[in-house]
Parts: sequence; structure tokens; C-alpha cells
Amino acid sequence: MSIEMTLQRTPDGSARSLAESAARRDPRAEPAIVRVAIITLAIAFLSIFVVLPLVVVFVEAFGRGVVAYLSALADPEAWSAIRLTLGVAAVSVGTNLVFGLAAAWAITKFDFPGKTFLITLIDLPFSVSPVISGLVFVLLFGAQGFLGPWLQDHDLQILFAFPGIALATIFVTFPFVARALIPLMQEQGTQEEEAAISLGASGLQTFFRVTLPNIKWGVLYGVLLCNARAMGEFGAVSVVSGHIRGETNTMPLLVEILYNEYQMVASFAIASLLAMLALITLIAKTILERNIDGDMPHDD
Amino acid sequence: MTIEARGVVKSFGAFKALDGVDLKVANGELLALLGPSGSGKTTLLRIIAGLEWPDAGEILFDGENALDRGARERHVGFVFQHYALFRHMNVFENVAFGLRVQPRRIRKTEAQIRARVKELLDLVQLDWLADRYPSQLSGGQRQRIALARALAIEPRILLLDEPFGALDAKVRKELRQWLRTLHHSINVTSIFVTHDQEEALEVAHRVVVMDKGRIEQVGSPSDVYDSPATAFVHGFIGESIMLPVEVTGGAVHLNGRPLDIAVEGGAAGASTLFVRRHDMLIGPADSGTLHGAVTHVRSFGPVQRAEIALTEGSTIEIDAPRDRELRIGDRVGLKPRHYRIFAGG
Amino acid sequence: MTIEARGVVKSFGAFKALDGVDLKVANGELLALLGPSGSGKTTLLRIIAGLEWPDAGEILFDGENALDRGARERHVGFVFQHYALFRHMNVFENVAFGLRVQPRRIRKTEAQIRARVKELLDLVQLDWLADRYPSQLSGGQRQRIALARALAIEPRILLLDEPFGALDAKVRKELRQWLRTLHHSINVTSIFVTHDQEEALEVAHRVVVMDKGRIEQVGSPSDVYDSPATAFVHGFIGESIMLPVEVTGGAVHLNGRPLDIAVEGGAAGASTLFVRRHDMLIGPADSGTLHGAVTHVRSFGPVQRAEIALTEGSTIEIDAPRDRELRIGDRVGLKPRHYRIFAGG
Amino acid sequence: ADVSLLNVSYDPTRELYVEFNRAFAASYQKETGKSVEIKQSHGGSGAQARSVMDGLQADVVTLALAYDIDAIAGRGLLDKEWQKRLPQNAAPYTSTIVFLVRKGNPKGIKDWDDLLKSGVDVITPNPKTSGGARWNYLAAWGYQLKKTGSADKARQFVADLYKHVPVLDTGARGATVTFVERGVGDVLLAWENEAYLALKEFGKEKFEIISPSLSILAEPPVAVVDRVVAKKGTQAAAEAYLKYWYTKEGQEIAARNFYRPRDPDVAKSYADAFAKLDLFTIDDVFGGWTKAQKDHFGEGGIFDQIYKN
Amino acid sequence: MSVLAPRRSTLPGFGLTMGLTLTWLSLIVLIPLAGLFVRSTDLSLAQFWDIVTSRRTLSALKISFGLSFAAACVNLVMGTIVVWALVRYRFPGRRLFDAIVDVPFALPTAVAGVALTALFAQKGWLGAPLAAMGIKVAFTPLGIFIAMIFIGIPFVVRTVQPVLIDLDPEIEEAAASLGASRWHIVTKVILPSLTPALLTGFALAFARAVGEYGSVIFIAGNLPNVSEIAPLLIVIRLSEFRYADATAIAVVMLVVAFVIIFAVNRLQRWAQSQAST
Ligand SMILES: Nc1ncnc2c1ncn2[C@@H]1O[C@H](COP(=O)(O)OP(=O)(O)OP(=O)(O)O)[C@@H](O)[C@H]1O
Ligand SMILES: Nc1ncnc2c1ncn2[C@@H]1O[C@H](COP(=O)(O)OP(=O)(O)OP(=O)(O)O)[C@@H](O)[C@H]1O
Ligand SMILES: [Mg+2]
Ligand SMILES: [Mg+2]
Ligand SMILES: O=S(=O)([O-])[O-]
Repeated sequence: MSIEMTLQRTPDGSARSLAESAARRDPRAEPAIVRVAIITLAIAFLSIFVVLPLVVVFVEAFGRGVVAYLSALADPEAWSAIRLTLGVAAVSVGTNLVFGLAAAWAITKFDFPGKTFLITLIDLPFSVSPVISGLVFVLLFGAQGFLGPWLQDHDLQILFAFPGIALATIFVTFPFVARALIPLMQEQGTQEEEAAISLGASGLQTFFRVTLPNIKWGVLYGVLLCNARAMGEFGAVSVVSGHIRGETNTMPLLVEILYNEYQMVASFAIASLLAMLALITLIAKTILERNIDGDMPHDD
Repeated sequence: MTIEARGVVKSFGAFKALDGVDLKVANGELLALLGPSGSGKTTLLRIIAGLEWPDAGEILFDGENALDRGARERHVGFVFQHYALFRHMNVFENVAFGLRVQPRRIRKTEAQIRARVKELLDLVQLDWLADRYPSQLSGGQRQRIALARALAIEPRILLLDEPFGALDAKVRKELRQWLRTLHHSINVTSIFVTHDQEEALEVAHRVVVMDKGRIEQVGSPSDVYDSPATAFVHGFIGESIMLPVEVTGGAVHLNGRPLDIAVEGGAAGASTLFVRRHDMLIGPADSGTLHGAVTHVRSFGPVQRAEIALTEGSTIEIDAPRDRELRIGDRVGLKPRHYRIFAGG
Repeated sequence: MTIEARGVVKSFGAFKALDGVDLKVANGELLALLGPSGSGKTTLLRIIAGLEWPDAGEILFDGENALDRGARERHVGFVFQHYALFRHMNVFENVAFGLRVQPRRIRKTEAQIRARVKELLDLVQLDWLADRYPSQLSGGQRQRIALARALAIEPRILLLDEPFGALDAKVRKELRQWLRTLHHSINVTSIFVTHDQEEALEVAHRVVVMDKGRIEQVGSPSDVYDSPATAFVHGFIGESIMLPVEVTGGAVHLNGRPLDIAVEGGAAGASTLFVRRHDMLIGPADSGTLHGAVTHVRSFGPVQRAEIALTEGSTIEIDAPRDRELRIGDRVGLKPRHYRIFAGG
Repeated sequence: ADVSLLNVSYDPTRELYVEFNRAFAASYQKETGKSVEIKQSHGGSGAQARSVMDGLQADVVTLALAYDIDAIAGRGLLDKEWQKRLPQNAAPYTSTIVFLVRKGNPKGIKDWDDLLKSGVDVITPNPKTSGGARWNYLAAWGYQLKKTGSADKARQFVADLYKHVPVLDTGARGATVTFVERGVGDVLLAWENEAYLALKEFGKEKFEIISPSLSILAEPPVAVVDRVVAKKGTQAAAEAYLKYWYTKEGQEIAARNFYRPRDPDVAKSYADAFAKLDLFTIDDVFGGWTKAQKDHFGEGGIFDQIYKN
Repeated sequence: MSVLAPRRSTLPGFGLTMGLTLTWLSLIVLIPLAGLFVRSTDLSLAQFWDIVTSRRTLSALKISFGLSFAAACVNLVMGTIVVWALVRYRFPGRRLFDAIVDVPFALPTAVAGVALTALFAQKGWLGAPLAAMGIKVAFTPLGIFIAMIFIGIPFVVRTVQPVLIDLDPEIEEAAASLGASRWHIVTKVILPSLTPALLTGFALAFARAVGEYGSVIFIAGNLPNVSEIAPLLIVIRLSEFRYADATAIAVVMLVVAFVIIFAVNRLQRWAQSQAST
């Protein structure tokens, strides 16, 4: 709504003299020179730091033609990496979704002491170095770690296998769904739920019929970001993966490996898949944001 | 159904929101809870609805303890100040919600639900809005849909938290009469919260005046208006002139000068004289017991409102009939027709 | 300083927010802009303040063109409905802002600024709040700080956009008198916007009634109340009974039955009869020219309000003195003391 | 597959083991009738050893230096005497350290001393993480020590050398990529096989190999991880796998991938492929890996001291 | 838990969801992180101190924190400019640029690292012209700085953007009608109003950059004491089998991360309480 306000207030350069003097004197507008300078700076900055790296990925990926690109993707190792990545992402998104919903419910619908602290703990993985995220699981499950000997006795492989990679990824993507939901649900308050309960709905009915439909875009938004990060995680996975070809290499790891094997096209081909995923995520996110806004009643 | 609250106490942290509230609501009554912001009106309503639990005290529905039942089981229709309509459901589904979530064995068939919702939408005169979403409704329409939704479950009690609080003055006035008529036709024991005295007095059978978590007075609209029980009620309801007086030796003194009015109530010492604006009769300078000069006059409508600087020091506003025109500078004499004296400055 | 608007037109897209507004405000006058939501009050005020430019027309301050100056140079004090206080500054700094951003050559010294702010805070009686932040103030206090801030630059004109719009009823009423007194003491040409007629009538010297981007009437409070120029003004100001009538052959007909009242104004054909509630005199069933039965009565305060179902079909509400008690079911006769007839259904 | 082996190896052996695994699988199938599948893991030698210690289920480790396998043995995963279980110190192929320079050798680099010429940027990975880098370091040290006979001079030489290093990659392969792909530096200190591979991948018209007058004999060792094979029951296959290195076919594969074969016959037939230069061994000059590691790369060792100042 | 819960509450599920939250939080985050601390107690305090204050560690921490700080500063300034352009002006491609701000969020860090390296290497599109001017980016601290700017952009933009959008236009108008120049309005009214959001964005960008690994190691020279970041040092210590050292560095970084995030959350609460009028 304020976007439209800005829209209205931004001078449209219409020719009449009154409008012109309005444009000159709009108390919320900068002089044209400043305006142009700011826009130029912003575009230049974003182009250099964001657009160009993205372009590089695609240029390199398609540098030797589409055939080379496709054959790079047809490689069984690429497939195995894609499968693993999808599997890991599915598991982390799934668990973090359940957790995120539970955490958001507990935090936003009830009052209890230590809320900020709890939110901080949930946020923590966000700013923990991915390397440390991997390291903690090595310390926990490694052969020399706390649980290592016990795991080995029971023949359980966690590190350097799917569970370890999934755990590290879950850790890294832990806050995403909860973070997307908490502010949204905080803003929505508890009145609709109270209304539902007083109309005779059970807890589950209230959740599925009232809460969930209201936050569905937020949920999707969190899931998208969680998924993007889960598929793209490098540092943490690198520490716990073991780099077994065709087995424990995720797509980002394969990017590095292929890069190190002078297979630039293949490397950038996988990278371009990930970049594409990122772009799709962003497009979906942009659409969702509009939906989330649309869901919010502005008028009461 | 009757409602009874006994010694209800509720604190938030160190703050006492309700401080021993006793209240009885008769079957089919329409009761207004009136009080300034923060006086505990919403809290009391939420406790009756089962959305909040008291720290002490009892709530009885038809003499039975209600506190061991949750909001879900109390069958109370609650209308929230900001409506709390389900944003993602259209009007029809909003109203149908309470019917759809009933336990399967007593749930109505789809056809029955449709019929009932239709009936309710007719009742609130908004059947043509069935397919709209809440965001496409005006405030007054939302309010009425919220009411229809609350009525759908055939509540034994209807609780309305500032039903018109979020509406603009014009719409509020229109809905007052509508609510009165509606209550007449459904005849469910109802409590509604408001901080607008005019609304309370005009709509309700009885009015409960609250302040600081306590009930100050319960009575019919004319009771609380004409015979306020406490200084607070007198000051809060209607527009009153308040003068600081001293009651000594059976006489009322204003600024040391005795007034020609009888001591009323048990007041003694520093007290306050309360007079309704229209109960302050105005006459020539040599009449009455208070004297002063007119400093400002506005005249429109049935009365003229005059600001009068008393020789005793205060400035008061009175409402006089328009039969005799007042002018700035006129010296006048005043005498209260009805008045109350309450102890305390 | 005088303000004059000449033929001011302002459109937003296809929508005409102001449609040829002419207005003169005298020096030192306190003028109220009154009108329903969307009638263009804020737009007019913003154009005068230099926050918006008209598509056509002129704005003159003391006869000089104001349109070629920006908001910065107009020296207009503007008080926003939602105060627009600077959240990150305390009360003192908010009020001092206008002084601190003055061009260096005319800027006051720190000591002078402090003295001036102190003086202004005294004026609005809030000097004890100097160190608080806006979020720590009540609505009424914020409003007064916003006013003090606007006054700091010694504006030649003071514009207030719904100064009390966001306050609750009680506080609004308290501030009315305060605003009147304040204006009296600073005596700056002021325009304030409101959609509360009581406020406009009680506070302003003159009232401008707007509707749909046009001025419907300009006049003193009693002018607009007692002699509304248009049907809109009559309906908008004060509480009116409106009855659809037919004016034919020099007589007024309600539902085909001629009424015993003179045709007033130039109305002919389908028209509307406007009567103030308190101007509808009530008497025994055989008196008057309209007849009906009492269906509801509320009596408190100086009058009793009765709902009467007319035999002619409509239901009206009237205000009668309390000298004769009305009861539900009473059959009564009615006769308008004052009334207006305007053409159109 | 009937048997599945995991070979945890270091960076530059990626291409080598592709070919070797294929040949071994065929041969094993023929001899035993069982199919075998070999999985590979590559990375910096130290990091790879760390993973094995932390529980990566490697049947065999084929790392850049004995020290890393010693570290694994230190955790009890295999016999401390592992190096005696296979011929030639359990190093079935050897290599050495050479220089890769840009075509035409614009900076005129002929021998170790030329690396210190001003304006010469040297690319070598981080000895803390890369096996290859340690060989590079030791080769430089050994050259200077042999030339001057002074440990102090050697130390000074190495310290000066690292002042010419603008990038320290974590692995040998990373360093190669930096040099050939990113165009950083004038000379890459590289495994001989790595240098040849770069020539093959990027063309003789871009780079050339310079062999210094003296270098080190690098012996990348291989070993079966006893604990793992015992658990997985893959001991026979794992041992067969490593023994296959010592066959003619194995040695040929090493030679074809620019590793110097141990087998004299194979060596002779590939004599032209490798430059003739004098090689010293780590035992000769440094008294074995354990000592070299402790003196040079351990905590507070000489390398740390170089980067202290 | 029952201590935490309201005595009786209207909405159900507090026990269940809180239980699930705490259990899951403990399993995934708290216990593993606690393991880190327990491991670090293998070290005596003196040992811990020695590791953390060794020149190499200090340099790495200094590089990580210093460059992150510098990058966050750049992001603070440029992010504000970007937000301003996106919110206040219309220009062709505005929506596209708005969407693209999030790329660093969604793009895998390794891909970003490889791409940035290719871009800024001496033969790269930007590296070549810069090299001609004598500026080397890739494999220098400047490269780390660039990568850190890359990953930090969205944090500043996305925290400040909604606040600027919601900023009441009336406060600017109020300032203008009080006689303030545009410069005064921006510096005295708008920027101070954005301060909590700016600080939050800054802290988030900073925290993320400090921990960043994937996009940095490709472009960093990784020279000890010069361009070796703390996360890389942890990896190096691990491959040297020096777990204690790795753990000690990790503990330091973790504590700092926690403090930053906690401060950010407090800041946001405070800003919210200021905003609630
Ligand atoms: N959940 C809560 N936590 C803390 N304090 C509360 C809570 N709910 C209400 N209060 C406090 O209890 C007091 C009474 O609140 P209540 O909402 O009942 O007032 P009210 O009479 O409805 O006022 P209003 O007219 O403003 O709605 C207030 O001071 C309020 O701040
Ligand atoms: N910037 C704008 N863009 C588009 N329409 C606008 C804008 N400002 C005002 N309008 C429209 O112009 C009309 C007049 O608006 P204005 O704000 O002047 O009304 P108002 O009389 O102040 O009403 P209210 O009592 O609701 O404040 C309204 O219909 C409004 O929607
Ligand atoms: Mg309330
Ligand atoms: Mg307005
Ligand atoms: O792979 S290396 O250990 O030689 O870097």
C-alpha cells in the first residue's frame, strides 16, 4: 500500500506547469541528479556483485554448446549427486517443516518467559559457520567422537553417509521455516483461533482449518528458502561427506570435484542447475510475497 | 440461560485486571458493560467465554460451574472487537464454520447447514454477500457477519466485545437500533462491552459500570444516569459539572462561601458537587446560589451551551434551553435542579 | 494572514478529489472543514500546506500566490491526524526540530531554542514530558506535542488534519475547549479538519461543509445548523428525521395524504421533508399532522428519545422533553416546529 | 557387484584410478569369477586421512605420503608395520616434483634457485593440508641442503621461497587449477604426473615442464585398512587390489598416467617419457617421514615458524 | 514445561508443540553444539588461550572479523542505496533487480565461489581490466572482501526494505513543513528511523560473512596470516588431525555468533516496541 503511495507521489513528468512545480517541490523527492546517481549506483552495484556471477555460471555452462552441457548432465555421477541432493533436501525440508510449525505455534500462540532466548537458539544455526556445523557432527558421531565407538559396535554408519549429510543439512537449514512463520503468525495474533475454539472446533480442526490456510503462503515461502539452502549447502556437507564418488557427493560438492578435474563444462552445468533452482525459488518467492501481502487485510 | 460471576479475580503479573467482580445476568437479558479503557471489561467477557481463566472466583451458567469447561464446551457465542473473521473463508463458510466442526454424530447434513446459514444471513440482512471474502466487506458488514457466525452454533449466551468499536460514528448509530431489534427477536442472554455511554444507555436493559477491575454500579439506564451511585459513575456518565466543595456544619461551602443547597448523601469534609449540565438552572444575576459571567456561548440544536466563569473561581459549562438568548458578558445566577455530593476532592 | 483558494481542482487519476473549491479565510479566524470521509478535506488542507499541488486554481496567502513556494517556504504549521511525531526523538527534540533545521544565518542559539521549546511545552501544558519518547505518550499528549511542534516555527497559518480523530470520545471532548482557548491566545489563522459535526460546531468560528470535492455551505455554526443550505447539509449536520414527500398543488403529501404544513423552499414533485428530532413536537393522538404509536422509549438526560411507528408507514425517532412521560404503545400526534423541504427523493 | 571396495585417495590420482580400477575389476573377475566394484574418494591427503580416522569405511587408502597412513595406523585401524606388507615400502609407483611454467618459459626458470628471482610467483599448495605440497617443500629443502650442505641455508631458501607464493591452495589439484585455469603465478611446483596431466589437458602449446637438476623421490604409499576389511569381509579383494599394482598391467597403467613405475622392465619401456634427473629420498635427507613431519610440518615446526614472521 | 505453560489456556497444543520444539532443538542444535564445548574442555584454559591467541589463529580471526566488518559496512551503505532506489524510484528493470537481490541467499555458496573466482581472476571479465589497473582481486584479501559483500547484500536490503516501505510519508511531510531541507529530512528523520533495521541488517550480514566458507575459499589466496579465514583454519586444523585447535577456534566463533544473533533479536524487539504507537 505504501508502494502505491510512492507511486502516486513520484512525479510522472507530465507537461503542465503546475505539475512541474509540484515535481520540483514534492517534499519527498530528491533532485533529479541525485535520483539518477542513486539509481545508477544501485544498478551498477547489483550488476557487478550479483548479476555477473550468475551470468558467468551460464556462459561457462553453455560455453561448449548444448550437447556438451547435456552430456555433462547425463553422467551417472551427476545423477547420483542429484538424487542424493534431492533426498537430503526432502528430508531436511520435511523435518524442518514439522519443527517449524510446532515451534511457531508454541512461540506465537502462547506467552512464556525466555521467548527471546528460545528464538535466539532457533536462529543460531543461521550464523554458525557451516564448517562448524559439520564439525559438531564429526565430534559427535566420528569414530573418535562421543558416540562413535557405540555406533561402530552397532554397525551404524552416520558420518560419511546419508544420515550425516542429512543431519548437517538439517542443522544448517534449521531456522528457515520457523523464521518465515514466526513473524507472520505473530502479526496474525490468536483471535481467529480463539474464535474457532469458541465456535466448538477442536485443536486439530482449528489448526488445519483456520491456522494453516492463513499461513500457507508463509509455509511455502519457508519451505522454498529451506529447500534452496538445503540443496546448496557446501561447507557443512563437505566436512561430513567423505566425498565417495557416486555415493556421498551432493551437487555442490560435485561442482567442486568436477572443477578440480578440469571438467569445466560439467562443473558449471551442475552449477547452472543449482543456479536455475535458485532463480526458480526467487521467482516463486516473489509471487508468494505478493500472495502473502494479498492475504493480509490492510483495512482493519 | 443465566450467568453469574462470584468474586472473580484476575491478575496479569502484578496488575489486577479484575478485583472481585460479582454479577448476575438474568435469562434473556441484554446487559452492557461500560467503563473506561483498561477497566477490565474485555477480561471479564473472556473469562465468561472460557478464553481466559480467573485466579479466584466462580462463573456459573444456570447455577452450574462453568469453569471446568473449556471455551469449546461452553456454547458461548463470542463476537470479537476486530471481528476475527476467517480471512481465507468466504462469508458463507465463515458462518458455516461452527456447524461444520461439530462432532460427526450431531453434525447437520450439508443441506441443513446451507439452510441454517441462509437463515442467519437473512437475519443479519446480508444474504447477498454470501460469496464475498471478509476483506471485501465494510466494517459494519463484517460486524454483522461476525454476529451471524456466533449465532450459528445456537449459543446459550452471546458475548459482544465492543461490537461497534471499530466503526465510524455514523455507522455505529445505525447499528444500535439494529442490535436492539435483533436481540429482541433471538432473545439470548447477551452481554456487550462498550466504552461509549450513549450506546450502553440506549441499547441495554441494564448497564454495568466498571472501573479499575471493580463494578461501580449496576442498574437500568435511567438508574445509572439519574442516580449515579459513586462519584466515578456520575463523572463518567453524562456530562457533569464538578465543583470542589467543603461540607461542614450541615452546609455546603464553595471556596468558603456557603451555598444555598441541602447536604445530600453522607458527605462531610472535602467533597465534590456534581450537577448535570442541563440541571444547572440559569437566571438573572441576582437569582440562584452561584453567580458568574458568560464567557462563551454556542447555540445550535435544542440547547445553548454557555461557558460561565464563576465568581467563586471555577469555569463551568452549562446547557440552557434556547428560550432566553445568552450573550457573552451577561451576568447570571445559577442554581442546581438536581445534584449529588460525593465525599472526596 | 488571510488564505484564499480560487477554483482549486485536484484529480487523482480519473477521480476528482477537489472540484472547483473557492474559499476565503480571514486573518486570525478558526475555521472548521467538515465533511464525510472522502469529501476532499485532507486534500484541500495538503494543497494549502504545499504538500500537494492542484491541477488548476490558485492559492493566495495575504493575496500573494503561494503555489510557487514549496512546503518548506510556506511557513505553515501542519498537524497530522496520526501526529507524525519523530519516533526516534524525545518530546523536546520533536518540538525543537523546526528550530534546529533553520538556515544557519537565522538559526537561534541553543539557549534560545531551549527557552522557546520550554515556552511551547508550557503552552500545551506538557513541560513535564520533555524527556519522554512519543511511544511513551497517550494519544492526547501526542496530539498536543504535535501541535507544539507545529507552533515552534511561528507559522503564519496553522492547519490541523482531524486533530482529534485518533482519540477516544472522552479525550476529544476535553481537548475541544483547550483548542479553542489555545487559538484564542495565539490567534493564528487556523483551519482544522474534522468529520465530527459537534466538534466543528463547538470549536470553530465558521464551518465549511464539504461533500464530493465541493463546498456545500460556509457559515457560522448556528447558520449551518439552523439554516442548512442543501439537503446534504441538513442530513449531515444534527440528527434529522427524513421523510419522503410529494409536493403537488402547493401542498405536501406523505404517502398520498396531505400534511398540514406549508410548502417551503422551491421544492416540487418528489421531495424530502427534513425535521430535527427535537423540532418534532409531540402531543395527544388527536393533535398534530402526523400520527403514530410509540414503539420504544429511552429516557435519561434532558430528553426522552422515542421511536414512533407512523401510521403513514415510516418509523422515526424523536427527542421529546421529559416533562411528559411517554410509554410504549402510546398513540401520539406530531407536528414539526421547524422543517425544510428539499427537492429530490 | 559381489564385492565393493572403497579406495580413499588423494587429489591428483583421479585419472589414474579410473583406469586402474577398470583394469583390476576385469582381471579380478577373470581370476575369481567375482565382480568387484571400486568406489573412489579424492581430496587433500591429510583431510582424507582424517575422514578415515573419523570412520570413513575405506578398504584401502592410497595417499600422498606415508605419514598420513601412519596417522591412521596410530588410531589402530591398521597394523603399524603396514609399510612392510607390500614391496618397495608399499609404494608401487613413484613420482617427483617438477616445475610447470608458461610456454616459452618467459621468466627463464631452469632450477630451484631461479624460483627466488624477483618477480617470480610460485604456486604450491599448503603443506599442512596437501601431501604434494610437502614433497614440494622437502624437495626444495633437500636441493639446497645438498648444494650448500647447510641446514640454515636450506631453511632460509625455503622461507624465501614461500615469500614468492601468492596463493596457498589446500590441495595439489587446487593449486594446478589456480595456475593453469586462473593464470596466477609463473611457475607451479607440481607432482610430475600432475604436470604431465596438465600438459595433456591444456595443451603443450600453453605450458612446458622444467625438470630441476635435483629433486625428491616421492613415494605415495598404499595400504589395506585392516579394521574395515575385517568388518566388511573384503580382505581378500582389498589385498588383491593393491597387489595388482605390482603386476605388469598395473605398472603400465601407472606409467601411462605419468607415474614412474617400479618395475624395471616397464620403466625401461617408458624411459623416454620421464626426464632424467637426480633424485634423493626422504630417508636419505630427512631421516624418514616421522622425523620430517615432526621437524618441518608439526605444530611449531619449521613451516609454522616460516609463517610466524 | 508445565511451569512455563499458562495455568489453563484456550488454545491447545502448548505442551505438544513446545515439547517437540525443545526436543528437536536439543537433538539437532543444542546437544551437537554442547559437544563442541565439552570437547574444548579437553584443553586446559592455558592451552585454549594459547591456541586462540596464537598468531595464526588471531590473524585468521582478524581477517574473518575484519573483512566481514568491512564488507558489512559496504553492504550497509550500498544496501541502503539499493533499497532507496528500489523503494523510492521507478526505473526500467526495477522489479527484476528487486528479485535478484536474493540471489546470494539462494545460490549455493560453492557455485558463487567458483563464479566469483572466474569473474575476478586475472583472466576474468572483471579481473582483467582490474589487473590492467594494477588491482588484483582474486587470491587476495580483496577477493575475500568481494565474496563477503556478495553474500551479505540481501541481509541489509531485506531487513531495511520493509521498514522504508512502511515509513510513514507524513513524517517527511511534517519535517518539510517545519522548514527542513531534503538533506535534513533524510539525515535527521529518515535515516534515524531506519537505524534499528540498518543495525539488524548489518549484524546479520556481518555474522553470515564471518562464518562463510564455500564462496570464500575459492577466491581467497588462503595464505596464512594474509588471506586465511577462520573457517578455513578450522578445516586445515582438522586435516592436520588437530581437533582441539579446530574446536577452540570454533568455540570462539560460536560464542560471537550467539552474541550477535541475540543482540539482533533484542534490537528487533526494541524496534518493535518503539514502533507500537
Ligand atoms: N494478556 C494480558 N497480559 C497483560 N495484561 C493484560 C492482558 N490482558 C489485559 N491486560 C491488562 O488488563 C487490564 C484490563 O484489560 P481489559 O482488556 O480487560 O480492559 P478493557 O476494559 O477491555 O479496556 P479497553 O476498553 O481498552 O478494551 C488492562 O490494563 C490491560 O493492560
Ligand atoms: N494520493 C492519492 N491517490 C489517489 N487518491 C487519493 C489520494 N489522496 C486522496 N485520494 C482520494 O481523494 C478523495 C479525497 O480524499 P481526502 O483524503 O481529501 O478525503 P477526506 O475528506 O480527508 O476524507 P477522510 O475523512 O476519510 O480523511 C478520496 O476519495 C481519496 O481516496
Ligand atoms: Mg477491551
Ligand atoms: Mg482526511
Ligand atoms: O592431494 S595432495 O595431498 O597432494 O594435495
